[in-house]
Amino acid sequence: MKRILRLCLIGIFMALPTWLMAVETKNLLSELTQTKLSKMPAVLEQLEAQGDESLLPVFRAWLGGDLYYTRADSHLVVKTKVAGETVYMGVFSQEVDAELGSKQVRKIKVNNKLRGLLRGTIARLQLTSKQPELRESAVRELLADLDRDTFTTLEALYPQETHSSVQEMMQTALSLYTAKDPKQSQSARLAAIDYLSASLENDVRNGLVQLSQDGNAVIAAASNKALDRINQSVERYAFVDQLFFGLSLGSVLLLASIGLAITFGVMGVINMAHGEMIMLGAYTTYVVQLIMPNYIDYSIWVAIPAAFLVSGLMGVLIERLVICRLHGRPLETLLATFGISLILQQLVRTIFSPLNRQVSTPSWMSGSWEINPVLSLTLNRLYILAFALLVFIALVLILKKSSLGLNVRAVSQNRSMAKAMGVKTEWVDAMTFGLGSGIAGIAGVALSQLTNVGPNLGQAYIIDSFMVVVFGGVGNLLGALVAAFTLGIANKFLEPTTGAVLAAIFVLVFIILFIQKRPKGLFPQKGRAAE
Amino acid sequence: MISMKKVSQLYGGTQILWDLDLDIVPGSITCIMGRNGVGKTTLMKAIMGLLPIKSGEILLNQQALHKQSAERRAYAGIGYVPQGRDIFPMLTVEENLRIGLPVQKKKAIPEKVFELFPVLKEMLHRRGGDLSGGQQQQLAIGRALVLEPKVLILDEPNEGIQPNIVKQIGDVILKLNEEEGLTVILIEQKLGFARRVGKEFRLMEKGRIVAADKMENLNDDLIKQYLAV
Amino acid sequence: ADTIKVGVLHSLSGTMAISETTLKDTVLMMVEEQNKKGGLLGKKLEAVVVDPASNWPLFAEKARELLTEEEVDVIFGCWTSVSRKSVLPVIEELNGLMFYPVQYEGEESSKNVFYTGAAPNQQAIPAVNYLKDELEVERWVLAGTDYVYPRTTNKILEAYLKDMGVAEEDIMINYTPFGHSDWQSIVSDIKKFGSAGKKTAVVSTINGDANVPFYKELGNQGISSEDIPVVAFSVGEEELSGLDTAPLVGHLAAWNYFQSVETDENEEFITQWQAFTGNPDRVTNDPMEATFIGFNMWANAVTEAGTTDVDAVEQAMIGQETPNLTGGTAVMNKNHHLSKPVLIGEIQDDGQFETVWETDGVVPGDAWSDFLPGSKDLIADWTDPLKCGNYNTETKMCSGQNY
Amino acid sequence: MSKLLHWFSAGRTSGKYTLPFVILLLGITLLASAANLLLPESSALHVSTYSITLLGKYLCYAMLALAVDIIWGYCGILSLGHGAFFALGGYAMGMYLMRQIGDRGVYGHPTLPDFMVFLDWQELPWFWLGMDQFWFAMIMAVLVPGLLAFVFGWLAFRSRVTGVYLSIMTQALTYALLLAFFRNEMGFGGNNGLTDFKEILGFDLQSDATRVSLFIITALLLALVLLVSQRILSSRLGKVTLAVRDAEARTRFIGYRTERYKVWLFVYSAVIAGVAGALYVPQVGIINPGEFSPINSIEIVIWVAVGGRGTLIGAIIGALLVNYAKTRFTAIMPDGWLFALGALFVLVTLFLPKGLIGLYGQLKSKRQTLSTQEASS
Amino acid sequence: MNAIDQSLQSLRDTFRRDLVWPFLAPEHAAKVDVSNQMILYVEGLNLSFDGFKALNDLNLYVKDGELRCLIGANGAGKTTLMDVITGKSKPDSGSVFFGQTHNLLSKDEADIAQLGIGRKFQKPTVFEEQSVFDNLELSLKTDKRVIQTLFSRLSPSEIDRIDEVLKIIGLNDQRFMKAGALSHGQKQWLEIGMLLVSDPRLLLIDEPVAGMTAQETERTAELLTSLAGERTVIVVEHDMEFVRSIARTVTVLHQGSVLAEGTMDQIQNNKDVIEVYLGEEAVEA
Ligand SMILES: Nc1ncnc2c1ncn2[C@@H]1O[C@H](COP(=O)(O)OP(=O)(O)OP(=O)(O)O)[C@@H](O)[C@H]1O
Ligand SMILES: Nc1ncnc2c1ncn2[C@@H]1O[C@H](COP(=O)(O)OP(=O)(O)OP(=O)(O)O)[C@@H](O)[C@H]1O
Ligand SMILES: [Mg+2]
Ligand SMILES: [Mg+2]
Repeated sequence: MKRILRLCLIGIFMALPTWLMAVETKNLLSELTQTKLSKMPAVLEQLEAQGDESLLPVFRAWLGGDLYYTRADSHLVVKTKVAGETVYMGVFSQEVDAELGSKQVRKIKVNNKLRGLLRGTIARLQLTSKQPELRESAVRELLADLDRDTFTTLEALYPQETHSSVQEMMQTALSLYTAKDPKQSQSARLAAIDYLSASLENDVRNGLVQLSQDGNAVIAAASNKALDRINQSVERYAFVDQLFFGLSLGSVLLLASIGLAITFGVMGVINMAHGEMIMLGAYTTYVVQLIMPNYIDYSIWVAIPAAFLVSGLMGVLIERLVICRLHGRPLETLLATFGISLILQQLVRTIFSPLNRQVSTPSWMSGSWEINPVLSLTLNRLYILAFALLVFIALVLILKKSSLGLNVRAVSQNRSMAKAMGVKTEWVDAMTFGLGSGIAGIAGVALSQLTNVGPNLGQAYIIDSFMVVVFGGVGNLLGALVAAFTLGIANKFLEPTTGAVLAAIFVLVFIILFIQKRPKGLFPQKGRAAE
Repeated sequence: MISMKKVSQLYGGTQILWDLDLDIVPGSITCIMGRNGVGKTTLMKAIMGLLPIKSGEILLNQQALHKQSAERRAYAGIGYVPQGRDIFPMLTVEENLRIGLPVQKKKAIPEKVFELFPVLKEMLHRRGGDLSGGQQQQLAIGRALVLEPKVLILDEPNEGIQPNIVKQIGDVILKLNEEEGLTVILIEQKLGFARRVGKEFRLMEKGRIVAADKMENLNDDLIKQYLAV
Repeated sequence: ADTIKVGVLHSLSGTMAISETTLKDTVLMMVEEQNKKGGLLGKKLEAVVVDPASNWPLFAEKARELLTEEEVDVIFGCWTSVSRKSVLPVIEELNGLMFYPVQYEGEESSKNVFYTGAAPNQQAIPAVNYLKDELEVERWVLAGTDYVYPRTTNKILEAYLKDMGVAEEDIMINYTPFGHSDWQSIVSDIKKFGSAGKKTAVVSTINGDANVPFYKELGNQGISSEDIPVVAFSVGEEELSGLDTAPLVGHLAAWNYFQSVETDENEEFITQWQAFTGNPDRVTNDPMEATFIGFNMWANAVTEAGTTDVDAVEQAMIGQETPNLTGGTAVMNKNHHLSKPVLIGEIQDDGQFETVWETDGVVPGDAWSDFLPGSKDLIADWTDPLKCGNYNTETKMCSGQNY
Repeated sequence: MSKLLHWFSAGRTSGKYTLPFVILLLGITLLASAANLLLPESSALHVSTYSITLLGKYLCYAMLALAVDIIWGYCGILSLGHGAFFALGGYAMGMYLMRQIGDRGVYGHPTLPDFMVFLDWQELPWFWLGMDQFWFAMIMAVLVPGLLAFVFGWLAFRSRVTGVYLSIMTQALTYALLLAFFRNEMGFGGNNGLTDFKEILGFDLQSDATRVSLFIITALLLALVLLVSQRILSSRLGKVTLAVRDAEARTRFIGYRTERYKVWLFVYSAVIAGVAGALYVPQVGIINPGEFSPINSIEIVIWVAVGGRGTLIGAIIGALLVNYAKTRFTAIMPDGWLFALGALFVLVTLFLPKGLIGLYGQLKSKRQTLSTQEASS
Repeated sequence: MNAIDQSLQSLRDTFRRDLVWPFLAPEHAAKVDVSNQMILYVEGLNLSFDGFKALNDLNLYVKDGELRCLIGANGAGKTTLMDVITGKSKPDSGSVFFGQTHNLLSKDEADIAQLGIGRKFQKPTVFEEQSVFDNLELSLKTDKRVIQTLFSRLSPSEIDRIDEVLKIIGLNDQRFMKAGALSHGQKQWLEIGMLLVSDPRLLLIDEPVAGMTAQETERTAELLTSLAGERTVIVVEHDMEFVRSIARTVTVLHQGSVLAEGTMDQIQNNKDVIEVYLGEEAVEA
């Protein structure tokens, strides 16, 4: 999205001929290449005073840390990527200079302070931009420190504005200024405050907080009332936020445990190597990204099946080599799979080094969906939540609709009788274990978007996974679903009051006590045989 | 049909079957009898492939069976109703019956099963493990019939079955045998039932077949010698 | 013995392997280099590597093994404080010599240990000063993993900030467990805390693996470095190599060393390291520099003392100077801590730091913090006549020594 | 008393290897101790202090493995949280040792341990009171694990939590404790735990004599626990235990209140674990929350499985062997020892289903079949 | 009036410590009160599983010392009834009294067993990992509290008793064999043996002769008849020959309630019973 915007803008300004630029501006720009970081703010201020929209590309590139100058003749270039290759092009000319490599250019430095200033500058310059979104964000940017000048500018722009959301934002800014301005009449200020009480903007709230200390008691009271109203809706949104956090944590738990719900829940293998299957999936994502560095955005779609295959095949291998010899000795599987998990950990440590590997988030998954100023949902978690549910449904379908599901349960209940009924138990075992492991691998793809990809990744999830499966009731997929979300939500609602550590402890204690009430989990298996 | 030659079998260190020879006449109902613990169940499991044999060979229609895995034997046409029924307890009745469908490449449970055991139709959606003993027994036989076997092994099928159903089971066995030519191997302790249903008998003692003949020839001497305590 | 044995006590498996393996390799590289130069005192150096497997009691056991079974002359090792604490009694009992290369909470000075990482006053205090002076930060989030280093550092910082007039409600302190991976609520809390209209910064003492999900969450919730900068004391180049740093550009770290510092020594060190590991993309980091300095100082001290005898080397160590990799000279002080420069860097999108601020000279490491009531009066001085790791200047007492 | 002795001696017939094993254990202990104290360091037969502490540590682990085997091997309760009891015992001892430091800590505070001083604690929390008394601390080392086991067991067994549910609950228990003890606010030293001990009962912890004494005491206690456990398990209670393991419901139907049996056995086992922990701490010199880690508890189970579940000696041998392997492997192949250990676990499960002790049985039966074959041919 | 009485009574009850604190009541309560000659009162039992009525308003009274045969179609609820009596299942409603005083519904399995109700399961369940001898030892009638069990030893008379039972059940040669290695029929015998050594007042025997040869069946019949009188025996069996050989009173269950009760002859000629249970053939024979 951002990139598209940027491209459009560049398009707009491409037409602007360089020679139109004032000499003064040119001098200032060349000063950029020589000034020390600490003196930069002054230069920037001058530039803004000089400049107009034509300088926006410079500022933007600067803000993004992509502004360079050539060592040879100190002219400004922008670093961009074209088809995955890093290239440099002229700021105004927009022409790629193929000669330039990283050795021939130097970066124009930027630090946090400058970035802050640059943002303000860009915002002010953008007030007249053609894009309504840009105008809106420009106004929002200005909310924090409104002064007389901005006020008059906005006032002048307001009547011409056609776009409603920009209008609203402008109105908010104007009201905020009016409310704060002691020179305005009290009624105007009160009207402004009333208008503000519907806004969720952060800066509005801060402004109102200031106003609530106002010397004018009427204004203070009105501000307080407005604040109350705002806070109420903020609280409502905070609740939604928390719920989302809980669901999101739940979806992670679900993904992590759902494979185990098969290998452990259905097959009865106490699979201590489950975490390592997740880890393998995460590493597969890494390798896929290594192979296709220029297509990170699509890499996920390759990584999901690849991770399923890698972890699944590893699962089949483990089953064929080890687990199949341990039928009827479920406890021993604990020992063997623990050994396997040690081996797998050390294996990736040897192959990939003990360091964490870098997995990038595709651009369509990064950032967040801003619903309003106080509620935004992070995209990656949103996708993962949806993905977890999807995987869950797919799995339920496989187990319910295909003969594999039936066979697997038969085999786990009475192996020799299943054989006598013509069930190919070996094949069923291998497939099921492969399926469970493969799903774990898929979970690894999702987790690689959230957390470390390192040799200890699996260890971090194994205990939670077992907890979820058991809490839900062994052998019950729906149980795992409910358990995962219950634990996730409980955790996230406790956390603000107790802190992360105590929340985790409380949840554990809750599980322990809950199991006393329902010794077979949330959804116990019923019937005579279960006793 | 099935013939066993010098089959020996061990549990750990103790030998249960001793160079056992057995011939099952095709299309007949053979009753295997003997005291508790002589190895009848062991013998059946060996035929089904659920226990490895130490030596000897088992042939089905002259084909070596003993080298095949148990599931292959199900495909080869052996149906097994084990002692103690071994229903899949957490599967529904329907699922219990469906397990065997792929063997005959079928999609639906043959109606015949429900004709023979109407109870199963009523209980279709209940867990197999919840059924009463007798119902489970019917389910176990029904389940084996789904395989449409050529040889049906029944290990004490009447244990714990109400009298009218015992009779019914007997009728079913006879009917299957007569109408479809199913070969039946039946382990039975109750003489009455054995006499009614069986056409051949084999007496076992200490892991060997010690007497084999037509059912008519099962006399009191034999009974006293091999079945009395 | 015909070789001089160098013990390497870093976890190669378990949770800490991710950080410590690098240091093991660094020591091996230094040993190899030294041997190329002809060893020490005419003998070759021999590295003895063991794996304490991130298991703290095992650290003590392995230390004892190194000292009594392998009879090593020096140990380079430990990362976490708890591992050091576990090893300490053993080293003191057997009069061994250990170099500890990681930034830590201070409050310790042992006769047998040299601390070449940063003390809180060499990292935390300058970082806070930078934020306050350069970025005009008024509201502070002190976020850390719940263990001794963050606790102590945050105690020190809290006292320091309050001294400077920061109000109680402008400080938010948050602790999370090790390996914490779900940062949604905390990051959102930070966001809320930072939206009060005052410039807010996060001082992070979040440890190890927990950093990656933390930064990922920061990026996703759209907290940029201009809004709420995060300055970290445990995030170096190595940690960043596991992260896509594009959304994190501008967040800060305070160290005594950055790989990006352009000096000849550093360039040489980086080339050497990349050649040694056979990986042209391998990064270097601050604890590696600390290991480098410690090793060189030890080699010099041994040469100077003419023996590897611990007592002699210990005395020879004090006052040792060796060039550090950022262009200055590191000096070993009487309290067994180093004088080093402090650098503050911003994360770049290539996973490196760009130095944005730097102390004028070197800062001597403080064994005992001046900002904690319990240790205000304590000093460490291992030269005659004091020879004490925690001398109380008030009561004129030296307590808690085991040697 | 005499009745007790009588009861004790009556059980000697069962577990025929126990007594020889105890004699062997004590013999080795005494020889090693003597070799450490009496022989000069230059002697080839000298046993280093390093080995003594190592052996002492192994014996503590062995005792812990024994505790797990009693409830897992004999009673079928797979506890994945026994490390918790061990650690609690350890903490009790650690607190005592901490208080023994007195004003010799780095800050010279008369009562507060160092970590409390620098975290600004003003006074000793109530649960640290009395821990300066050895007897009190030792009672706590037994009581706290015992009590926790009692409460947990009473709740769980009464509501008939069994199988994996129980296992995972024990895991949750130790995990919760792990998190709790990590918290610095708890007053147990947080992640760093308790360390820097100086003396026990006035004896310098760093002297060889103290070390050897601790080692001998550990061996003696292990022997005692082994004998008592063996005796208990060979009594009728042992048979009930096995019955509970194999068919708990059936056992109830013949009139045994199985939950009580389980609770008491669980408590007994937890107490042993606590004692092992208390012995462990002065020998390794540190106790920290890492001991509560679920992975640690799983490892204990694995020692038992490697040695041979359901035989007490097997559990001991398993613990000794796995830990010895770990010590050796981490030194010989620091980069690859996990491969070796992992492979060991896999191979043992595959080829020694009854553990190492089972190997003995396998060999014996093989020899028997060989000899019978010979006899018959 | 009634209400006042009731509340007074409950007030009085609160002063009885053993009612308020159940654990204060003596563990081995007084003997089974059979002054009315009845030992078992089952009244109005209802029990359903997921909507399926396994027991449906079932009433059953058993005299002290009686040998009662319980027959009924598969699934009629015989085993379920035993489950309720022995505390394995809790009914939805109804009452079960052992003697006049012991309310079995308020007790758990172990209590009920200690009161002297022994049971043989339909599917033989024995302690597979332990020897036949140990199986019997565990079932002995002794003090079964933890400490007592720890210090208990087999007395010579107990050993004699076990030996005797071993002979009765014909497992003398297998006495040191693991119970798990027994054949199906042998396990049946072992379970009967476990019942015998525990010396119960009331025996609930679920299908004892399943899988036994005719001769064994005869022996079992003899055994059970000899037990009756001193003890009360309830036998469930489908083998009509066997039932005929032992039965005095027969109760027929059908769909969770009693269909008929009476002597064997009456039952055999009962139309309903013939229809749902016996089948035509049985009448012929
Ligand atoms: N798993 C086992 N391990 C060792 N021995 C066994 C095992 N299963 C059965 N046996 C022994 O093998 C012998 C034969 O058992 P099998 O079950 O075949 O007898 P059966 O003739 O079917 O008896 P029943 O009529 O009681 O069913 C028995 O003596 C039994 O003790
Ligand atoms: N736990 C349970 N869950 C669901 N249904 C059950 C359960 N226990 C028993 N039932 C049902 O209750 C009915 C009565 O079963 P019960 O075992 O008592 O019959 P029975 O009279 O003993 O039969 P049989 O002679 O075949 O053993 C059966 O239909 C059975 O399916
Ligand atoms: Mg049989
Ligand atoms: Mg029944």
